[in-house]
Amino acid sequence: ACGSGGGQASGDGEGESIKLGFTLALTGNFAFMGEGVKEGVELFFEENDYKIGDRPVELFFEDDAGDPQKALKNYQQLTLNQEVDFLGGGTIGSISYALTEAAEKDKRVPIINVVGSGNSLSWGDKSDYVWRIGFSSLNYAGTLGVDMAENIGKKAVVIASDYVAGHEQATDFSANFKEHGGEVLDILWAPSGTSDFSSYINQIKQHDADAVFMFIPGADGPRFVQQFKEFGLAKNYALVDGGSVLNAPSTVEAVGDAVVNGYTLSHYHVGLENELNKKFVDDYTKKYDKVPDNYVINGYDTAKVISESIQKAGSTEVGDIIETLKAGLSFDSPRGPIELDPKTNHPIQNHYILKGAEKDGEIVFELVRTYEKVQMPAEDPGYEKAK
Amino acid sequence: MVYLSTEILVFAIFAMSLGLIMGFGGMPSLGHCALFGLGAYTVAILSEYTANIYLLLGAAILISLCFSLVTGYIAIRNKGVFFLMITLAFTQVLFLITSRMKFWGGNDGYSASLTANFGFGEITSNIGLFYMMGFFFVLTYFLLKLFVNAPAGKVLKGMMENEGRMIALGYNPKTYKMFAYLIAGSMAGLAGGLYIYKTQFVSPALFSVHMGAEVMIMVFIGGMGTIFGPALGAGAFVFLQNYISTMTDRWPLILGLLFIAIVLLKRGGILHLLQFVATFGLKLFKSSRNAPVDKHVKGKEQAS
Amino acid sequence: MTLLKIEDLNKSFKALHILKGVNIEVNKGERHVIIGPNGAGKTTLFNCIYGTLPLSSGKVYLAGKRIDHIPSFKRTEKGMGRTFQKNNLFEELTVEENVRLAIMGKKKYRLNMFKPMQNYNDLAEECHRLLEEWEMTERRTVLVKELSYGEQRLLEIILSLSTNPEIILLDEPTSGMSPTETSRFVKLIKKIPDHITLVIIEHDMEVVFSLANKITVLHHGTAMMTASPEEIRGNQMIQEIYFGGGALSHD
Amino acid sequence: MLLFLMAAGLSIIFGLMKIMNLAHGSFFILAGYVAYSFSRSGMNFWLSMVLAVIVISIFALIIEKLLISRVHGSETDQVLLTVGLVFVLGDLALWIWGGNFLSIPVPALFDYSLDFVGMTFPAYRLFVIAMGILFAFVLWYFEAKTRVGMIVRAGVDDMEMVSALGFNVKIIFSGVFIFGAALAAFGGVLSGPILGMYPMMEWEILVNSMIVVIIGGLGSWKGAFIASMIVGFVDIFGRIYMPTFAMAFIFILMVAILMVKPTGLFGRVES
Amino acid sequence: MIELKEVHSYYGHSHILHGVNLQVKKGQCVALLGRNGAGKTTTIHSIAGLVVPKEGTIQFKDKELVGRTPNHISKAGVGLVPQGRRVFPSLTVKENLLIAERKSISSEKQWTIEEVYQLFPILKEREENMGNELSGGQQQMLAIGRALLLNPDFLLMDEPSEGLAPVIIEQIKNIILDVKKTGLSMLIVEQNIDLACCVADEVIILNKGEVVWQGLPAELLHNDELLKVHLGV
Ligand SMILES: Nc1ncnc2c1ncn2[C@@H]1O[C@H](COP(=O)(O)OP(=O)(O)OP(=O)(O)O)[C@@H](O)[C@H]1O
Ligand SMILES: Nc1ncnc2c1ncn2[C@@H]1O[C@H](COP(=O)(O)OP(=O)(O)OP(=O)(O)O)[C@@H](O)[C@H]1O
Ligand SMILES: CC(C)C[C@H](N)C(=O)O
Ligand SMILES: [Mg+2]
Ligand SMILES: [Mg+2]
Repeated sequence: ACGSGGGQASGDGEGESIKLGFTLALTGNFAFMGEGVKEGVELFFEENDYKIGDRPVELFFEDDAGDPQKALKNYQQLTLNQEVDFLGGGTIGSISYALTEAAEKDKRVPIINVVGSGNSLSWGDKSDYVWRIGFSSLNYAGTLGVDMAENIGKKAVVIASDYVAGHEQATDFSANFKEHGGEVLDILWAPSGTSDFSSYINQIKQHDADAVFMFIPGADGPRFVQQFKEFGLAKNYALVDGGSVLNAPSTVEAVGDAVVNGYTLSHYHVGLENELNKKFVDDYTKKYDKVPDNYVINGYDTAKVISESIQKAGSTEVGDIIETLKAGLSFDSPRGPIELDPKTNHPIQNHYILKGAEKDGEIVFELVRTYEKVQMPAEDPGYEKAK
Repeated sequence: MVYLSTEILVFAIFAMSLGLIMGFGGMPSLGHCALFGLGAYTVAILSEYTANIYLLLGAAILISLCFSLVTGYIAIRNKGVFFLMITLAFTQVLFLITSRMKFWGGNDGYSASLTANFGFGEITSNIGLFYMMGFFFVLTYFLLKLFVNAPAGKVLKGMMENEGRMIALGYNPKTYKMFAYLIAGSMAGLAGGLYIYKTQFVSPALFSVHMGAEVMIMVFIGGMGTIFGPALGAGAFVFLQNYISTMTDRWPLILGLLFIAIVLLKRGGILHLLQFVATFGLKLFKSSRNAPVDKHVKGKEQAS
Repeated sequence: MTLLKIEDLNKSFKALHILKGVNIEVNKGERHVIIGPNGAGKTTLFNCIYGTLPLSSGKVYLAGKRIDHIPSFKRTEKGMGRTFQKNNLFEELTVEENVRLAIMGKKKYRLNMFKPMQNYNDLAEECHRLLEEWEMTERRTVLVKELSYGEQRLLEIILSLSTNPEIILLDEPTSGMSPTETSRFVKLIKKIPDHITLVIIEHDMEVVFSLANKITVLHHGTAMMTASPEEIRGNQMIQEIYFGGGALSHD
Repeated sequence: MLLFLMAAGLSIIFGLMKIMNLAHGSFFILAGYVAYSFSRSGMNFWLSMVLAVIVISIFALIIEKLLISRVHGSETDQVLLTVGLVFVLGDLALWIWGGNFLSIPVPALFDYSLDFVGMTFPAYRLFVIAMGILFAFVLWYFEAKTRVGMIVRAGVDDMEMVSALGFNVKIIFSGVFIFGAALAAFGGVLSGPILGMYPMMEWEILVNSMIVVIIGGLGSWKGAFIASMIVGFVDIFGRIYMPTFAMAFIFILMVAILMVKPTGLFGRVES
Repeated sequence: MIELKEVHSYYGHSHILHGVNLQVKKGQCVALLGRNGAGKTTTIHSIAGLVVPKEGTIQFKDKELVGRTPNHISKAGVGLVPQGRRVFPSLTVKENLLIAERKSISSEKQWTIEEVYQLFPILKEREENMGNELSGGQQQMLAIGRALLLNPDFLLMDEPSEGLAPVIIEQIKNIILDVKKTGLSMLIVEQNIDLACCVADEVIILNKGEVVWQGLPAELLHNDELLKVHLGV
């Protein structure tokens, strides 16, 4: 990836430039997340003249294609060769874990975990050096479990990608769903890279459920959504998505009206009525000619956290920044108020339940319910693992 | 830079080992990374119990040797693409198994923390690691060199040319192929083991098709049928990958064009290209100086 | 003394029964020529003796020991050499390299992994001697694929001799050779020491009669008759099935 | 059946012509991308399919003339060259169409599903199955009723000799190569509404079709057809009973088959 | 019918044919003799287009063949029985024949597969076998049959008797004589001097890429000196 930006425009040469490195999935199955984050970061610094305080900013983006091995290579390259001051990364859970481990050992740079959703990053595997800006599995799936039981239906089939985040989501969803009177009829695991879901769909059809809870990130997700409709399931089951796949612009573009009437949860919604969001959406649309999703906002807020913490700490020393973050950081984001909780290194944020709809020939997501200031529990609730 | 060179050296060992079976044995393995990965996993996992580098690397070699023994036994019966697909199959099965090994990190990979110590102090610095890899590189290079020039190596090459005739001359093809396969396998295991000292992390991605294809590419672009070629290919590949990718997003494009260029220039790889340039240069030199350099060039060509 | 003994050998390719109970004995030092019409099964017989093809049934003995169950490369170790009807050489290697590989087939050090090939003096010497003997020294650095057909045939034979065999199976060694080369070849073959046994498939009658001291006629997969050259020449039936009359005119 | 659509083109180019075309998957998805662009610009499915196939065929022609024809006979060069192509094409596709999952809308004609003994069959899938059978028929015709298949096999054995028999081998080889690429392109567009397109998909397609062609045996469309059925079944059952290892079963199946029959189910034994 | 003038051919840098001149008239059969490596096959290849001469001309029925591709030359009516048979191993015997079958452009005699089978009944028996499952001699028969099916006006035969049993050689001799009667012109390379002299109207001896003698078969057979020096008989 290319190093872009730099404060050359100002030309005053005041202060050494601040180097920020990112390792993101820019290709492969998870590229839709990496791309969004990258755009968000770039948008933020463009709005801020590529400056933090009065020091110019240099950005380095590296592609890890969703592979922890590559991400670690990038991490070494960025921290050793480019000597970046701050790192962003972790498009998927496994990368977040790997990065966290490395950061904890080297104690070289602070890291913003951009999307990685592994629960234990807030508990046992928590590191002072790594702060989450997105969401954890429990954070999302928990809310959805409650909401679904209360508002959508009591009987559900779960289909999840067969990898760490998928298992976490299935577990956390099932537990919360059951606590609120729901019943999980079956859990199906689809390995990542599944392209033909027909055998799963025929299994789903054998259950008399109200809804299907899916967690299938990557290219598989849209495919599932499409086949869900193709096989006529959309008529009989409500589709509930736990990974913000449904509302991703790329999904909508790919599968069109197959997302209509599907539910998803997001910590961001384009239609939010606040000044920051209006500006954010305007700027973004102007620059990229599409609407932002919650990965863009993650990138945007990553940049915001980096900028805030460096300014507040008044230095780029790792130690200083960590202290600042530990003291608690909160700010207003286009997604609503946000507070980085030092107990879990996880944001306290609003959750929005969205529903796909067709309006004047366009596919949009409507805000149906809001859960305010949801936080990550400070300890593992110890749910029984979904099988 | 040191950091990159270290990586290059490890991959050079790895690529040379594949170069041996591909370029001298006619066995195109898309699953060579399985052995590398096994070596890596072995060291990573065992490092919980011991820090003795001799034991760890020994174990890495041993495990990959055993695996080569089993898979080699099956794969050697097939040739060409069939060989390719069978080796790919083994790797994929390992990939799926390691992805499911929750205990050792599964899909997330597994971090190890270990420092090399050969009995004369810990190697902690990057430059230290570099020398360590360099040592192993030189060692394996000379071993391979000896091998291909020795009778066994020549026989292997004859086997690749015309197996039927070799049999009629009293050679058992399986012995030699197996031999080469085992050597390559243990070398790949060693490379994998060494790799962990650098990355301190293993993940199933080591067993992915991409990994397998990448080494194959290194061998190809370096020059098949030579020992040093694959090492050079590894160097070029790692270097370009790192540098081009910091300059542009279009790294695969450039890599792809590079391949096509190599093929169209009708040379076997970078090494051959260099030789060509050298011979050509020397010819020019000769024609202007009229010196008897021709023999010299020939000798060099054969030495590679 | 019987060196090679073939007992009731059968070979079928799927439904085609090609060799039907062949019995042949070859004595040590013999020049045993096998003749027979095209498709009689001569090459198939060689393939079965050498183990290139598995037998359907029957036994093959070499120096009194059964060898029909051992892999063909081991038969080379036990002293068998062969040439192929269709040239089967290492085309990308030079003549010399071809010969070296062949000589090494019987050397103990062929599995040696460390000592460079050039350092084996016996190898170089033997290679040199063979090439001299067969008048190929001049061509030693030429790539095999650039040799003329006749030269390649010659090299086939050199290779089979290089393994130091007790018995050599030659499959149509002179086919494609010009009369000049053929007569040179016959001369060279005659120089092969007596203790080496030769079994030869040949269609060129001049060659047959100038080399053979025993002839087997193979017809439709059976060994019709094994006899001295004179007897064969005098046999009317063989004249008909094989020579079609007239072809022996200039003998 | 999708598997067969994937493998049909490869079974010609690789199985019959023995050209190690690793860019097979690239042709496949490129056709999908191109058809996507056409259908985006308002064209209907069928027209964009035909156009995409034409575009890919022309493209294949250029590739064949410019690159592949120079490396006849050398497997190594073919591998290197076509791997190069995979990278180049993949990156170009990424450049043009971006890294997101894209999909072609199901043609309106087949946008419904049928219920049948408790199972649902989307009409489009039935159509794809029908197309698969059509493909098989085309291949059968190609092999049995034209001399081209024969000439190609002979050409692989001894190109010079075939041209000495009066055939313009170069043109025939180009033609067959394009035919194979066109089959791949057809497959790519047809599977577009089901599988969609995304970066790196070419490798998956390639590996899958390789497995099918190898299990079936080189040069045999029958083999490819039957192998795709077998692999399909193993895959479906694998997914139901042991989802994560479904792929492993397929690989194990392949190894097992090759152990018993080193040339694949219908492969010819070569001497 | 065909005339070669000052043909120079090369393999890479090695100069093989040093100005070969020869002529075959309509209905004539010319035999080309010479030691191994003399350049006989190279001459055949130069005519068939498998080797492109760097200098010289080859006129065939008033058409220039130099620079044309093998398929053009074949279509113009030149058939080839190559040295070493070169049957297609991955085609069945029948396919090996089918692939060559075509209508003649001028000669009235039209060979059919059935006729080839009559000539060599064993090919019919082995119809479904692969090309490489034939014995050496059977492959030679197949190669001859294949060339006949091209229904050429001019037939190049490179050592047609190689590897054949005397009976079959006798048969081939008759075939050649028969074929000659149909007006087909031929250039035959042979090592079997008896066969060559029996069928040929004219004999040419090649040595080191040059024509060293040319004359009638009878002359050759009575010229012991010539036989000894160039052919080693
Ligand atoms: N692999 C095979 N499958 C089927 N039939 C075969 C195979 N190999 C040889 N044959 C048949 O077996 C018979 C004997 O073949 P073989 O090669 O032994 O003949 P030969 O005596 O050596 O003849 P020639 O003098 O022509 O070389 C032939 O009729 C041939 O068609
Ligand atoms: N492909 C090639 N590359 C280089 N040299 C070759 C090649 N083919 C043949 N030659 C050389 O060309 C010369 C003439 O070969 P050619 O095959 O024409 O001889 P020939 O008269 O047909 O001999 P034979 O009786 O052995 O078939 C030989 O010296 C041979 O070494
Ligand atoms: C789609 C996302 C919720 C996936 C998540 N980033 C992960 O850890 O895999
Ligand atoms: Mg024979
Ligand atoms: Mg010749």
